Amino acid sequence: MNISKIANLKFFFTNTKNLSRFLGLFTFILFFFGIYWGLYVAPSDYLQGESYRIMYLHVPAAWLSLQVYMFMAITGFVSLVWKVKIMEIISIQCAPIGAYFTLIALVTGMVWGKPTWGTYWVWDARLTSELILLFLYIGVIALYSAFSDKRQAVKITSLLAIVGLVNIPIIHYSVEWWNTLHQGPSVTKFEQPSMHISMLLPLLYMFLVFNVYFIAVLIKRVQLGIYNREKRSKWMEDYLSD
Amino acid sequence: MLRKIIYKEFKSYFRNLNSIFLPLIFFFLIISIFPLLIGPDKNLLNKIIPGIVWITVIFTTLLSSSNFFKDEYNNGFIETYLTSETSLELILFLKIILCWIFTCLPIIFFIPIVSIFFDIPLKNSFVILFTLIIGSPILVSIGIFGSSLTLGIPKNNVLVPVITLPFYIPILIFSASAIESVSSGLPYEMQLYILTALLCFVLPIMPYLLKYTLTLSINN
Amino acid sequence: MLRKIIYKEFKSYFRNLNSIFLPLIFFFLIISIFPLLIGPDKNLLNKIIPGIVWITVIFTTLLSSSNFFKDEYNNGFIETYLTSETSLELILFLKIILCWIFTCLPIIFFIPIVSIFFDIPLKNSFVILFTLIIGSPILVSIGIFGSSLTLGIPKNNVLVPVITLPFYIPILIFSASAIESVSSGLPYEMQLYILTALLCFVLPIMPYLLKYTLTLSINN
Amino acid sequence: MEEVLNNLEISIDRASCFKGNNMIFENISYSVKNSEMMLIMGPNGCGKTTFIKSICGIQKLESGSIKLNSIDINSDSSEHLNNILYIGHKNSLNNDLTVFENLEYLCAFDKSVDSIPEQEIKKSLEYFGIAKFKDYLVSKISEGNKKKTSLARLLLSKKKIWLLDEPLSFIDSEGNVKILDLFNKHITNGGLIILSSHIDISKDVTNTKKYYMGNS
Amino acid sequence: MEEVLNNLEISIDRASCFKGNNMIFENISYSVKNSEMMLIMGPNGCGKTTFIKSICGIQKLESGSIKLNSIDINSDSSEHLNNILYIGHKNSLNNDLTVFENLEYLCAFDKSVDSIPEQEIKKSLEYFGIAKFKDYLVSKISEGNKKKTSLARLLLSKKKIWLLDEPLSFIDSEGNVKILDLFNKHITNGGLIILSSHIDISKDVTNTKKYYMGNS
Ligand code: HEM
Ligand SMILES: Nc1ncnc2c1ncn2[C@@H]1O[C@H](COP(=O)(O)OP(=O)(O)OP(=O)(O)O)[C@@H](O)[C@H]1O
Ligand SMILES: Nc1ncnc2c1ncn2[C@@H]1O[C@H](COP(=O)(O)OP(=O)(O)OP(=O)(O)O)[C@@H](O)[C@H]1O
Ligand SMILES: [Mg+2]
Ligand SMILES: [Mg+2]
Repeated sequence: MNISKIANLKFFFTNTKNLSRFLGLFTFILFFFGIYWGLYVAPSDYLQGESYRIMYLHVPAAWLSLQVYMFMAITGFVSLVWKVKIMEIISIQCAPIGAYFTLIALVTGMVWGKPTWGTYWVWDARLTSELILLFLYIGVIALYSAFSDKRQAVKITSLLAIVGLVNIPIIHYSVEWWNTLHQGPSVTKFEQPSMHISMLLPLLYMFLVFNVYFIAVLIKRVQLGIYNREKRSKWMEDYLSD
Repeated sequence: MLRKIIYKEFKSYFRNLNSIFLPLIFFFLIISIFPLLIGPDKNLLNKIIPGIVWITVIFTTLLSSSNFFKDEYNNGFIETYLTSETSLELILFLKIILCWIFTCLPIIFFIPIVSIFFDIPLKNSFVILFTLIIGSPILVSIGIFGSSLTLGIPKNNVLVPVITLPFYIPILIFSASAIESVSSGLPYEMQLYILTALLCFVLPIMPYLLKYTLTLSINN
Repeated sequence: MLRKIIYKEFKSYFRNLNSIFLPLIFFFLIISIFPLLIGPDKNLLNKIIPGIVWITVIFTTLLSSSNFFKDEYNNGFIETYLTSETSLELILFLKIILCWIFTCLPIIFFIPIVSIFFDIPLKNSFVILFTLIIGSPILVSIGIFGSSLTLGIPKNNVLVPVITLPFYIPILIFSASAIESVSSGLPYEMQLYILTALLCFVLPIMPYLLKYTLTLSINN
Repeated sequence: MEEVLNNLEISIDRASCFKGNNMIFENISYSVKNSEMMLIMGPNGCGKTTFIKSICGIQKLESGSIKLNSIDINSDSSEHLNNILYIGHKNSLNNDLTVFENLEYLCAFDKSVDSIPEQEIKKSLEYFGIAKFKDYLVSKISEGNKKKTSLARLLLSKKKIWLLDEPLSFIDSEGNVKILDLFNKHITNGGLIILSSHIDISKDVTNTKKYYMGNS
Repeated sequence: MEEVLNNLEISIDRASCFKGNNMIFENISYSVKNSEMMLIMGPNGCGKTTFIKSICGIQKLESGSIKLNSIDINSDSSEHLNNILYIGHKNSLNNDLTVFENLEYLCAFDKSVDSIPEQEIKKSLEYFGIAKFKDYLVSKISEGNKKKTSLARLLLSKKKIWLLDEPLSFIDSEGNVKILDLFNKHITNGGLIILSSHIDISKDVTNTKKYYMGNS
């Protein structure tokens, strides 16, 4: 199968319906298993006791907030350079999902901060820059919805997203560049991760679940995006009337 | 007829669905910039947070009023207003109110949340809220007045703030003094009364003033 | 040819004779508003004065860049630029520099005076000056970039700050950290190097980026 | 409801106008009645626009007077604004509203328009053949169609006095014919038109009085 | 100095253009050479402006190509921008500069103009009879005079290809004659003109090829 066919809006719309449904159900099951693993099976931390378990939401959400952003910028870049229509839609639909993940990371981080740092919020570099990431997402969404011509809008917002990539390394390395309250890298280190394997495995698993969830939601949203753009086109009317 | 006008204004604001959230996000951005700039010292921050809230409101009003009539001037709408039998004063009054609703009101709504964030005592946060509710419409009217004065002038982005900020100062003084008073346990009602009096003075007069400046700038 | 362009830009800035003083007056207004808002506590003020200077610079750049291309978009100049054989990148580069000269430079010139006013030690005031000299052109370019993105959008006064402020933050972080370091006697060179690197990265790229966005928005 | 006059006479009496330090026009005396069209012609910069604006009352005169039915248009008792419809060089269209919404908005300022002009707006757009752009943002339609949109107000308003500044600019030939038709109808119905144009349309519209403004 | 071409041919090959989701024009094939004028006519909204902009290269085509002397105008090696002078609906005039300064500024972008065009700017303004407005701010002159100011560039530039979008709008009859004269002269000197207009000027200018765009 060639790329241009997969990149075709109609092809995507008509062939992913069941896939997204299946993925939706699948994440649901995976998620419950993960919660069980993280909350009951994994051992409690010798320092933080039970409160650390929110890590199983916080860390994957935080990772995804960065990952989705990069995905959004890259697809945006592809749509600008190679004028692939489907990429335009994928790129812009990433923004709200990424914003949710960022929000989850922020909220879970705050909840986690209370028992460990004694406060919900401190103005340190990582926390602030994660907040800025949220604003970046919001900026992308705001810019997109300010345009009436949505194709134009995607082009412009992709540009904003791409330029915004510079913030990603700043968020990631902020803990190293500034000595902050926030945990340094304990998983994403090149040498041995400084976390016990019995805690690490459910974390990685949750990361996987979040990824599947992301893909499921993305496909759903992209379908909606395709529908909104193509609802007046002939193939869409034909397809829907069937 | 007025309903139509209000409806249309709303529509043109809401065309960009999110325009009502923008001042809010701007507000949060500014608030989160301050700790970066002056350090994360919680004590310091708490002391100056009412000031920061006010500064943000000032900037939002400046940003949204500095070109308030520009589009309407360029596309000839001002002339249409002036040749319409509808009372221009009324239209202008509406425009002031709507501008306030779309720029300051969202911020005011979020003061309680900000208060929680920065551990501001309930009573203080009430006073901050009051000063904002009373003071911000005055700021908006003054900003709009400034923009009407500079209609014919190109590159007036910084000019409008420069001519309007001096007028902001009295309002700031009273608001700051009210906030200061409440946090040191002194009576603060007086300042609120003065602010209210200012509001009652400025708001009814402003439409007439604006109409006059608009007529002048069309007649230049 | 370039000389002509620069000359004309200067002329159009200086047409309103005082436009070079406006950012300065704005600056002083803001600086004098802060003591009103946060109280006249000298210690407190001295602590936050570098932050205030930075905030003012941020607002000046926001105010003057939020509608940077609007006039030229409305009167068709952008199309003329795009159909001219003169390299558009060069023109845009010039425009960034000129905008910086007219909005930030006057403020930067007055930092020494402000330092004396607020008893800022010489060394600290040097670092503040340096961060501003290096950082503000970046702010201006980013602001102009934001305004180019929102060209087709009406009522974009608050939208531009919302999309550009997140990009300001890294620069603010480094500047603030440099200023913080020098006042606590730590080494601050690293941050200045990083800022310089950012400047060297942003400034040459920006004209190309701007050209691209302008082309996009003409092509809508 | 304010009174809409049926017998109209605009009389201009030795009107002179300054702008900056320039005399724009001087000592114009003229009068127009119902069922008449005053066609103002003249070279660029002779003051046609300024003249029309002063008949609207938005441009102040230096001396002389303009009266509607013997009442000075700038006096408080004037019924002037209830009777005039001014469409200038600029279109008075809001770029972030659609064609339809713009007309709806403009109608809100015009008390002579019926309260629910939805059908009529559609009809007026159809008249000019731009009904298909009804839901386009004004920024997305062509220059001529913008002009047509602003002229659609002629069909919606019931005002008797039309003050039009170069209404035919950017309009295609088909549109031209339609607009001239409108003028004829309005004149026959007892309306009064004052308009400026560089094209001599005096032969196409009945009862035209041509007024030539020289360069001052 | 970049090469200014003497033999020119613009050939448009099955050009189609989309805006938003609308097909603006489709499959236009046409070609114009030196000493020819292409007059584009058609109803409002048929895409004349869009078409002219795509010949400038500022409007991207969906498919098809536009070539100047067999080189695609969007390719890097194209001499296109050294040869075209585009004057659109909008005047490209800066309201806070005077008429003279505006032209001086515009000339700065046009490498075909001599380095010190002071005298020539005056002459070109005199040609249109607007020399007395030389030191007026553009915001203070009349609509037609703004148009004339922007058209004064035709006299200043030495470029061979003129792309003009309704150059005759707002212009008085005297100005009309002068502009048509200019066109004739340019055509005789081997220039190439592509312009849109609602007035059929094909009889007034030699060597005119009329192109009628229908409503798509
Ligand atoms: C509102 C507060 C918080 C925010 C905004 C936040 C943000 C983030 C972000 C953005 C990451 C991903 C970093 C990257 O991959 O580069 C992250 C990872 C992490 N966070 Fe937080 N966090 C917060 C609070 C906390 C708290 C209170 C703890 C626990 C003490 C914590 C522990 C962790 C850990 C262990 C990681 C994984 C580090 C790694 O290996 O990369 N966070 N957080
Ligand atoms: N503020 C001003 N100061 C000085 N002169 C002015 C000012 N505004 C306009 N003028 C002059 O007034 C004259 C009349 O302008 P007006 O727009 O009425 O002309 P017009 O007849 O409508 O021309 P056109 O046919 O080009 O539209 C012009 O010559 C113009 O230069
Ligand atoms: N962004 C857009 N999205 C959709 N359609 C558009 C957009 N911009 C322009 N159009 C349409 O393109 C068409 C062509 O516009 P254009 O300005 O080229 O017309 P024109 O022939 O120059 O008309 P006129 O004679 O009125 O100047 C118009 O019908 C317009 O509605
Ligand atoms: Mg005129
Ligand atoms: Mg056109």
